[in-house]
Amino acid sequence: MTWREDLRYLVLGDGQADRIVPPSGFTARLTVFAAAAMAFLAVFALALALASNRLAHRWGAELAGSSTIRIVAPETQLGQQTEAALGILETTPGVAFARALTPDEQRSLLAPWFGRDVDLQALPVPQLIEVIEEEGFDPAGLRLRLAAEVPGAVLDDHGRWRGPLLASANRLRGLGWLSTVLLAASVAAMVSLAAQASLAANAQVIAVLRLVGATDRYIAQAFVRRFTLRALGGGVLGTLAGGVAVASLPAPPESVGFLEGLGFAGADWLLTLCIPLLCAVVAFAATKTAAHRALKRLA
Amino acid sequence: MTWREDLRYLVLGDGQADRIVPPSGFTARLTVFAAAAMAFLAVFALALALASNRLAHRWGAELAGSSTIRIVAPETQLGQQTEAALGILETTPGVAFARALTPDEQRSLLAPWFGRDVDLQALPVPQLIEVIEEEGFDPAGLRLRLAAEVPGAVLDDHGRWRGPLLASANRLRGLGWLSTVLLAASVAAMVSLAAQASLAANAQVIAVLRLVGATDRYIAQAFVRRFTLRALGGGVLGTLAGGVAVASLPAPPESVGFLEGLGFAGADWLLTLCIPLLCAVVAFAATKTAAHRALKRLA
Amino acid sequence: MLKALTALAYPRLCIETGRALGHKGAVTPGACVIELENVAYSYGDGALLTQVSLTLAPGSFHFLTGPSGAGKTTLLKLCYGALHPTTGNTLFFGEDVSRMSRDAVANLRRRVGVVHQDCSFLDHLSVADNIRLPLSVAGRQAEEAREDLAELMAWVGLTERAQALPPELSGGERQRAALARAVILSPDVLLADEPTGNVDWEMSQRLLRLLVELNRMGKTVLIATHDLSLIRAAKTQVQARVLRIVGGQVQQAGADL
Amino acid sequence: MLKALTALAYPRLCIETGRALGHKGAVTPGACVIELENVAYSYGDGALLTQVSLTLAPGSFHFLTGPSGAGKTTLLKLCYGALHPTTGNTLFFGEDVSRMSRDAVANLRRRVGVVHQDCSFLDHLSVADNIRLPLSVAGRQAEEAREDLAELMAWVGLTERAQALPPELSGGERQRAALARAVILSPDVLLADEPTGNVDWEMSQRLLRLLVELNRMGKTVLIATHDLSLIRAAKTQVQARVLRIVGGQVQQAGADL
Ligand SMILES: Nc1ncnc2c1ncn2[C@@H]1O[C@H](COP(=O)(O)OP(=O)(O)OP(=O)(O)O)[C@@H](O)[C@H]1O
Ligand SMILES: Nc1ncnc2c1ncn2[C@@H]1O[C@H](COP(=O)(O)OP(=O)(O)OP(=O)(O)O)[C@@H](O)[C@H]1O
Ligand SMILES: [Mg+2]
Ligand SMILES: [Mg+2]
Repeated sequence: MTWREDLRYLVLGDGQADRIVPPSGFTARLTVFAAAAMAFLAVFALALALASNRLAHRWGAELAGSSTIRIVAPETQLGQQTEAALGILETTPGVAFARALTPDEQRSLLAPWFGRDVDLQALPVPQLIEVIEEEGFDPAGLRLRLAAEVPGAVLDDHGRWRGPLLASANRLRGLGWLSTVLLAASVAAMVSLAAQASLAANAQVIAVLRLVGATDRYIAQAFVRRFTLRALGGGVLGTLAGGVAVASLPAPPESVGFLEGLGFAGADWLLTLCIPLLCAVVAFAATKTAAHRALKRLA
Repeated sequence: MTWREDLRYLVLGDGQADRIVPPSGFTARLTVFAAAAMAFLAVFALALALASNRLAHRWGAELAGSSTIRIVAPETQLGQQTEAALGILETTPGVAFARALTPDEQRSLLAPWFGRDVDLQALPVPQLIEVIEEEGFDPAGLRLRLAAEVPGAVLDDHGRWRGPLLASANRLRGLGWLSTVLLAASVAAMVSLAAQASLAANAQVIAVLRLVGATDRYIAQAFVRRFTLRALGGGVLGTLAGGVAVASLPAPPESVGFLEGLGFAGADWLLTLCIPLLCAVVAFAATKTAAHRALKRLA
Repeated sequence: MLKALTALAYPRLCIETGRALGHKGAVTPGACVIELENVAYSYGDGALLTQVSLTLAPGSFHFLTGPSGAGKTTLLKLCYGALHPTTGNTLFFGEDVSRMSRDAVANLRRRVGVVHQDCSFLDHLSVADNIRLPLSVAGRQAEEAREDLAELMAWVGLTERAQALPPELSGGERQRAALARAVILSPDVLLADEPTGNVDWEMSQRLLRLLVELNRMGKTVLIATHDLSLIRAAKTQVQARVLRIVGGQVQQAGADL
Repeated sequence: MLKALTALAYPRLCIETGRALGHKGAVTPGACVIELENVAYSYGDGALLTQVSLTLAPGSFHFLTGPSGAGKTTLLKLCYGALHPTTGNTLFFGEDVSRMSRDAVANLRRRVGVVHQDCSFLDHLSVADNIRLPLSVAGRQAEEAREDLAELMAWVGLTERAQALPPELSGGERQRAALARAVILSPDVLLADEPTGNVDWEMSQRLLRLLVELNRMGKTVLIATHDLSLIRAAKTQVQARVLRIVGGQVQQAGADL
């Protein structure tokens, strides 16, 4: 049978043929439950994967997107070198924006060291320049130009932090995807086993149908449809429950950057819709294989 | 039947009675697989929970265990106030250890600001004192004593960081335990459904045994034993696979403090041994309930 | 009583459905409906059937006897292609079964009505739905045969049990339901394995009359039974051949039966 | 032939195991083995049995007949406590079944051998293991009855099929295996539902002789059957009462049977 015919039958059904498979029973409940449990867990795994994805992006953006230039120079040359550095930055490709920090900003950054009311004039404090990067920023090239023209400038592109942080976010993301794949494999195996259990329990049904002249296709279709719909139903239930559970997790405390909230945002919700569909597709393939194998064995 | 008799039969078995339950079939494989899959996932969830536990402890220890005292004073009084502060700290309960940072240490801490070769003498840099806390440390009390005796001292007990970081670690840990509980519930439900499916599929076995005068206990025991052993077997397989998988995860990059490695360490391995036992206990309870319910229904 | 049978109009069902299926169901004149050529069969160990040749001509009426365990059920299963001979060939309406696809066998099986020794049903469907099952499997609307179904159910005495589930039937009721299911499509051949093993004498005579009537309409009938009185009763109504399985061979039984 | 039966020493099994179980299995002299008092039964809708009273005295031999669907199987199920009467009481060896725990009923059932109409087995155990099953359920070593088992299997003609699985048996072989399983524990009562529905005449005579022999040893026997020739044959060997279910009532059949 072609997949088109399969699909048409799957959606439209056939009142008479559908009735040949016993409507319920424990293998049926098992299928629904297995699909629901796996979908529920898959929602969590997906949330984890998406959250670490966002995390990785944010870290990437925050850290990779900004650098600092520190200008250490005698007080007399400080203003001039700062101007020179800003001038260079204006003509540097990959620099979206650059500005010198105001004395107030510098003071608050230094507060842990010298207290709030430090007199910056009295200190040989370096001038900081904040650089917002964009596509095509080349730290090595900028360093060379600065060395040539602004002797007191030191570029700190946060590379020291970036690598390991990104690696960690990727690890977390990998873990999320790994769990999702494991769960999908579990659904496949469990629905396939449940289908086989059901087919074995319904050996008599198959024998009776054979006796009255039913073709393999007629028999297989009814089983496949039943199981696909069960897995879809279970998947929908589990996804709903998982979605509610994820949405009702307490929000993460403010100001904790490294542990993004686990919730779904916007388009992520669409992704969760794939979970029940995945259940159904997996069930369809598993049952079809199982049914045709069983029918060949019982022939 | 008492649980003692149950247990004896469970371990020792009874060659004759065991044979009355068909040895295999798809519901059997389903039970083993469901237990294995859940155990596998439980190993991951446990690893997550344990890792976040360790993380929370480390953060707790690192941040809560140390404070910094900053002494801002004219250069002439700096040494004397430092001595005074150290003296106070010596007699403060809850302080395990306190020492003033050496100029070298201070210089390296300030390097991002002033470069490596800053002349500390020329700067009104405060003196830092590292305080290692222990049980009973009371920051508020210490602050009062310092204010009275060392006017230039400012105590920074890292409270600003501690709260949210700990909250995050606890969130992660909660997620791990939540997953573990969800998985245990899934095992319970799935083994229970598989047992019911098996009992339903074996309605004829039960009818035959009834006919020849078997008591409920005799029938139930055989089913319970079979299912408990299957769940135990599945749990062992899944736990082994999960353990191997966790152990073979790539180690986290060095220097990334906030994402502890997911591996198990030392006694944690013992905890994973609980997973198959939990499977078996859950299967025992689920099958026993299911068997007695089925026997009452089929009476 | 025989008049009552015709009056009950049961044959209407058979003729009508026979005609409806006529374009694909007609037996080529002269060709055998089912033919076993030098068939041997064994379930693994010793040979059960050796060198069996059997031809069921259209419109013939056969009884198959033999001691318990002789292979009557096995022979019937060979006849409708549920078992494949170890050696030799089975021909279904002139075609070799071993060369046919499973779907082709399934289609041909709609022209063969079978009553199993252990009558099995779809336990979740009502008795009426079970008897109707061959209609829906053949893709025919159950509606068109509704009246015929009612008549058939009345004839086998199951009208009152029509909405029961098969596990709620008595032993005899199961056999009658299985027979009704076997004839609903008005098949060209009817193979029945001990169809009267669990019914009383009166009912067995009633069922026999149904089979005889089908045979008169040109259907081929093969009945495996150990009930000699049934065979004797049939011989008064129809020209029946009695076959006997002895030692793995099929023999024509003597006139003493 | 009857001499051959005794020579075959089959009764040895019965006497020995009967003695072995004697301490708990002896029937109180005078007490009825099974008694139905004013029993009515319905499966939900209309009443199937109304006002049935039946007493099986120790050592009696009964036949139960009636048209298909009359309630023979139902009455047998009431007799061994598989069904509970809608009204009225069932007494098992003098005790009211409805007042007994399920375990007590299970224990008493070891003293009642039952042959079901649809003989079912544990399909994953061999025929021999299935026939032995009542021994292991009763907690007795299968070893001690090994010779007796072999003799019993020979008597019902299943020696060659001893290691087969039940689904591999023919219809008649199943019935014989079910009968062997019912008598292996040498029960005080034997309830058999159409035990000869699928076997040939010779074999049915052989099985009948086994039942008659058990009856001579003092066992109570109740056989539901529609096979009148079996009843006639039995009447030449044993004093049998013939009961008939008509319209939900149990009547004693006339001498014409
Ligand atoms: N699936 C099987 N596997 C092995 N042996 C089988 C199988 N089915 C039947 N047999 C054996 O083959 C022999 C013939 O079986 P069959 O069912 O054809 O007998 P039968 O003539 O119908 O007997 P009955 O009158 O008792 O129904 C029997 O001895 C039986 O045990
Ligand atoms: N579980 C059930 N639920 C509903 N009705 C039932 C059930 N079991 C039997 N019946 C009905 O009760 C009636 C008597 O059944 P029973 O099996 O006792 O008949 P029987 O005398 O043994 O018939 P046979 O000779 O055909 O075996 C039948 O009409 C049957 O359909
Ligand atoms: Mg047979
Ligand atoms: Mg009956």
